[in-house]
Amino acid sequence: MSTERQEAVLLPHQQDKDHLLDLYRKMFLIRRFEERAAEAYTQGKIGGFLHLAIGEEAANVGTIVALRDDDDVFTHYRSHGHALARGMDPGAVMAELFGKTTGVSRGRGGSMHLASLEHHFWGGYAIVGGHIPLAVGMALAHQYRGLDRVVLCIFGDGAVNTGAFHEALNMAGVWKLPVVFAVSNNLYGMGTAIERSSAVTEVYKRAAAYNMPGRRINGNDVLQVEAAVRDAVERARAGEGPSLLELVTYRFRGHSMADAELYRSKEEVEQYKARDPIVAFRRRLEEQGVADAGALSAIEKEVEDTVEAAVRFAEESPEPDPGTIFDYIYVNP
Amino acid sequence: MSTERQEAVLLPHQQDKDHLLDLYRKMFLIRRFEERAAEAYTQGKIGGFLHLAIGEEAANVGTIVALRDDDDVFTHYRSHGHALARGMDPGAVMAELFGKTTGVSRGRGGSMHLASLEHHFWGGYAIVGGHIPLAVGMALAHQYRGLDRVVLCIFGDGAVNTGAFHEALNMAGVWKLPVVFAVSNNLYGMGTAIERSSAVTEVYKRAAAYNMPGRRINGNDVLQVEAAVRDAVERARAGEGPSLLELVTYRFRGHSMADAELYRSKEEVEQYKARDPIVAFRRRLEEQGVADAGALSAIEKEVEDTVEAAVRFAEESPEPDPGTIFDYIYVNP
Amino acid sequence: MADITYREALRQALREEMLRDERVFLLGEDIGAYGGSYAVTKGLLEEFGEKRVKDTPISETAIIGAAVGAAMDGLRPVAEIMTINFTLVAIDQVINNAAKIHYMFGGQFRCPLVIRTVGGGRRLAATHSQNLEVLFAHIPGLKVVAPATPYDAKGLLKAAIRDDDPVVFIEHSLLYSTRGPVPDEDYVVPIGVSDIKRRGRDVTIVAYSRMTREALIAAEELAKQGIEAEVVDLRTLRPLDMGPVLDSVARTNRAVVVGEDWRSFGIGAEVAARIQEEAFDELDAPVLRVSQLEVPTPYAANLEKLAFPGSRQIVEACQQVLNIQVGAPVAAG
Amino acid sequence: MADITYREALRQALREEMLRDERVFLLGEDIGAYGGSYAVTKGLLEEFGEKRVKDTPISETAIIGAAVGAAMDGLRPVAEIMTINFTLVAIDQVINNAAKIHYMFGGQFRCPLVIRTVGGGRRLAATHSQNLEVLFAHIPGLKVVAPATPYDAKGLLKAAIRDDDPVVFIEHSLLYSTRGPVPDEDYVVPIGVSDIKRRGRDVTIVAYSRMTREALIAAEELAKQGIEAEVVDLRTLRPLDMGPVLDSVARTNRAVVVGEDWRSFGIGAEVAARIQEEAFDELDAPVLRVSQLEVPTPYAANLEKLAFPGSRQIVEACQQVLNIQVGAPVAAG
Ligand SMILES: Cc1ncc(C[n+]2csc(CCOP(=O)(O)OP(=O)(O)O)c2C)c(N)n1
Ligand SMILES: Cc1ncc(C[n+]2csc(CCOP(=O)(O)OP(=O)(O)O)c2C)c(N)n1
Ligand SMILES: [Mg+2]
Ligand SMILES: [Mg+2]
Repeated sequence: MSTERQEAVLLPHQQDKDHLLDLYRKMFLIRRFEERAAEAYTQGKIGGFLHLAIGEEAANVGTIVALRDDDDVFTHYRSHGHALARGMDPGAVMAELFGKTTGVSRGRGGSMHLASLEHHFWGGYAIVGGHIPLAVGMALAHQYRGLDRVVLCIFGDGAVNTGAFHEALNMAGVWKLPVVFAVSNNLYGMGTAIERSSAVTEVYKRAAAYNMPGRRINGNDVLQVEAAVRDAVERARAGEGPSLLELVTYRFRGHSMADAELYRSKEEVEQYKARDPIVAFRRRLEEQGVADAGALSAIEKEVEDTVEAAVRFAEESPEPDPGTIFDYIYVNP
Repeated sequence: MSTERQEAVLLPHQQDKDHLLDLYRKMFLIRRFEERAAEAYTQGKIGGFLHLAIGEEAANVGTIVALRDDDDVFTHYRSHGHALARGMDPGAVMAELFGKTTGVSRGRGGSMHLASLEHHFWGGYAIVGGHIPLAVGMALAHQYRGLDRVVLCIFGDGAVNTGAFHEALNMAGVWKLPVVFAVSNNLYGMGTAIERSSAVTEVYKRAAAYNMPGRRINGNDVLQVEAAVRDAVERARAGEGPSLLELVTYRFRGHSMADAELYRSKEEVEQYKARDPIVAFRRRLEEQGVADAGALSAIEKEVEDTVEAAVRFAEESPEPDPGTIFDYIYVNP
Repeated sequence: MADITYREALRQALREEMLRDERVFLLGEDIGAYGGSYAVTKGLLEEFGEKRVKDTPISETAIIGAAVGAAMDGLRPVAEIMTINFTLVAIDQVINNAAKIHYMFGGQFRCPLVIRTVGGGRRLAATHSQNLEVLFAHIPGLKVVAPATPYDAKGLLKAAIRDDDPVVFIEHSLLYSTRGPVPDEDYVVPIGVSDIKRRGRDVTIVAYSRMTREALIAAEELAKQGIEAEVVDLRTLRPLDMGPVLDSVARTNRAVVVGEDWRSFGIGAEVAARIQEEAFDELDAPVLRVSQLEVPTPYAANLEKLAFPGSRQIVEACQQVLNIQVGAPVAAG
Repeated sequence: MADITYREALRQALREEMLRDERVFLLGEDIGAYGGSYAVTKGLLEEFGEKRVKDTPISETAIIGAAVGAAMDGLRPVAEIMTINFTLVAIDQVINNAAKIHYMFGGQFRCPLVIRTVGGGRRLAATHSQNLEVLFAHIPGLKVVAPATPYDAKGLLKAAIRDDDPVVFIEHSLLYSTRGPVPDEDYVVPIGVSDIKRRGRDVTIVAYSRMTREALIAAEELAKQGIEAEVVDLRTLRPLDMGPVLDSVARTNRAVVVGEDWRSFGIGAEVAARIQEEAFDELDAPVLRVSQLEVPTPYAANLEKLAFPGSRQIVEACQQVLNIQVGAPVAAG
């Protein structure tokens, strides 16, 4: 069991230019998508809670790209990034935020409840910690059927103090299930800093209680995240059981759009913004000659267009038919 | 943080003859009390579930005697031994088992819900793990008031897989509360062996997840239990925070009177019975010249009388007055 | 057609469905090695092996959550929660996940899950004797079943396992040893269909689970007095099939609703409210309710006996709606 | 007498009781550094310090459990559960501990605890928009309060804090910014007393929490049509004070019960059942209910609007019990 902070070793395909640019494109897409969503929210086009992951894009992308298409994702309410990284259509995701019938959850779920059966994206869940047992159950289903699918379960640092986390990880440990638990440790659960909520602030250390490997990763380095998650996924696929990965990151914006951020200083936030994972990755790509400024700008332009089209699609889509309000309560009414 | 299996160092007063004989008397009292309770149960005088701790008397007594009178006890449903070790009147405890108005909980609680305000014995609780947060709350109250009282919270190895355990220990760890968590690890939760229910079978290792010391103790040696609990209690009293102690023991009887014990072999049980903690302690007292057979028999005789008197008291006591059925629902109805 | 117990009927249903459908499996505490705390699953581990009969840690949240996750992937888990009292530690998984998975994600996922649990109990005191069915019956997205006879138990459990929606299946601990005729061939009893268990012209008694038996006993007693009571067994609490109740009331013009739960905000409240809403002009007297006294269940035998309703209280309530002068004051609760 | 918001009224109640009684303290998620998720506790950390305003981990079970334990020792905790949806992960502590501590141990212990939580919500989808008050109202041992106005909010919260029993205090997210007169001097509103908020002779509208406001709007609308509605605000759901309701019905002979919860097995069921039981001969029409449509709340704005009840549905239900022909079909739910 590894209980030390570890640097991930990069994988062969992580030298591949197309792969690197794909990572960049995904991260940039998430950033722009969320910025536009924030605008739409202030315009009243998106309702309820909107939780942005701006600043956490490396963790968002690095986890998801480590999966096979038939692997499975369970995540929390801060999941626009996971959905987009998984290849879900930005228009359909934005339409969900707008509450339109063309949304990924037909407008029933909203920002906190993105899902796509086709993408094995089993939902964002908004009860903190509540989806972790579901991920364990799906991993159990794979073991039951003798399939080699792996489940990735994503949650925040605040979720590790819920009873659901504990019961689920113990169960996964006892049954050696093919599931990877990935904690996006952005140092805060709402306004509560991790040292004020967790007796152990190094989340990966909790793995010891469940007899599974625990690793702490720089969650702002997309390549390290990808490499670590791939390791854990392949371990699970090989029948060697679950892992707990801690991806240390930071959210640049408030917890939700309603947050006045009284609990942390502007200086702290600025310090992290100076180490923006997207800017850093862009610089690295340029420095290592993977792409020049022109090529990267072209990607950015294409992303801008995609996001604009997504917003347009969302705006122009119809609301659900009122006559369907009782649909989907029961499969067999 | 100690994460190794440790032998406790004996304390000075543990050489004291009166203390040693008191320990013996308490253990023997628990044994006889429970044997008589089992008889009364088969005679239909006790109803519902009856959970005996026969075989676990060293853990029962060693934990409780480490406390000051104004320290506090929260325990689970298998707690006749804890109540008796705490000095609660055997007659009133037996009367509670019989459902009589003279019972420690006025007949409302039964075997699973023994309590005594006077003894700071805050109850046996029958929802597995559900009382652990209560103990943490009382420890919080002591910290809030600046008192040096310590809370002892007792539960089984099965309880460590509940969400309540996790949330409570984390909270105690974050706030450095004066509480000692003592796990009676009797190797089974009902019919489920610990290795079938816990990813980590050494319970004390879970302490690492909460940044508190964890120790594993021979729960069948009353002196080692007492010494370890005293250590942890004094640590808590000094403001150094919570601990998790694992007392390894074994129950000789079924989980409750209804248990057919299909899940373990007679041989296994016999093996443990051969190392009966009461017999072993008696032998040790004789061998070390603390008391001779005659003195020990005298204690046993006195205990027999006490238990018989307790049964008589319980039998002769009245049931609660039916007119009081609505009492105690609310303080301010 | 053999006369078998309610317990045996349930076991047959589990066994036959497991034989019929590879996707059906059982999970829960002590359902395997221990033999099932109420012995319903006895022998199934031996017949089907550990893959399909899974003993779990004491982790109700993880049990239900894992069952939901497995169900989403197409398996058909039957989760046992040892008693309905322990569903409280997992009710978030039932209400916020199981009941909402289908709707919240716009119909993409299904949750064909059965949660078997047990109400009732004797001499088990406040936390172990509850009838909490209304907590589930209130929730859209759930189906809630509470059978009274071996025939219904078997047929409804089979229907529940074949159903594509989450079903909370509430057995009764005091019914397990009751007997009744059950066909040898395969059959189901449809969910959501109330059943007239006895014909009568004078008064309608509406009941479910064990209270159906008490209602039938009361009806015999009333027959001796020349009063012919009709007994409608709801069988399913959600969706509630009021048809047979309203038909009956249209003939008898008087109704008594019986539940073993607390009266205020209990099952009977809805039934009474519906009867007066939908059969106002047919009623010759108010709909009365018979229920548990509104106390946390006491352990003492005499108090407990006072607390729970039975045939005597049903007889009295029927006499009251028929405006027949009787000595004793009316009805429990 | 100043006109202040419901939010401010609640904050004043907390502050004044904290000043009055050293034993009163607050605990909950993000009540301190974040400023309170609905800003009710804003400024209290600064005024009272970390000892008395305790931010907690995301551990609702431990929050309620710790509050119970502290209350047993004589403190007066006010635990905040961010929304009523999250009480589900802790409801075992509420029902099996808080509600039963006093009774189960024969009156030895008290549990003077207030659980503040929040119902309602807009555009928050299925798991974040529930009105689950009936789950608590059903439980003997609890008191359940749901105020509609700033005056009642302040007076009832003070009464709850001074009460020696556990009180579930349910605020409403859409009421926080509503205003009303509140006296400058200290006062309490007694728990368990319904209040006539508007006099009228034609029909009785029974409501609580936000629906009281909707009822008053409906009454204005009805007045324009020459119908004088009496509005009874329950204020407390347990114990339920039916006196003013029955008095009113004795005068109006017609009643409509309004809740924002789901109709089946909701609050209105009990009120309707009680009215027909106790005022059968006074009723000229069935008691009708207005409630949420029985769907998990959808996110889409148009569907959500359909789902929740409002003054329009109340007007229609009143017209219906008054047998006034109207175009539209009646009542939500
Ligand atoms: C059981 C539960 N309690 C409280 C909340 C309110 N809440 C929503 S998000 C959140 C913080 C979660 O923090 P973390 O897990 O670190 O994720 P992050 O928001 O930082 O991504 C809280 C307290 C909730 N949704 N569910
Ligand atoms: C939440 C909950 N789940 C299940 C039960 C049923 N139950 C009672 S005791 C028990 C086993 C507990 O085992 P352990 O904690 O090891 O204590 P022991 O009985 O061995 O002393 C179980 C499963 C319960 N009372 N509460
Ligand atoms: Mg976080
Ligand atoms: Mg045990």
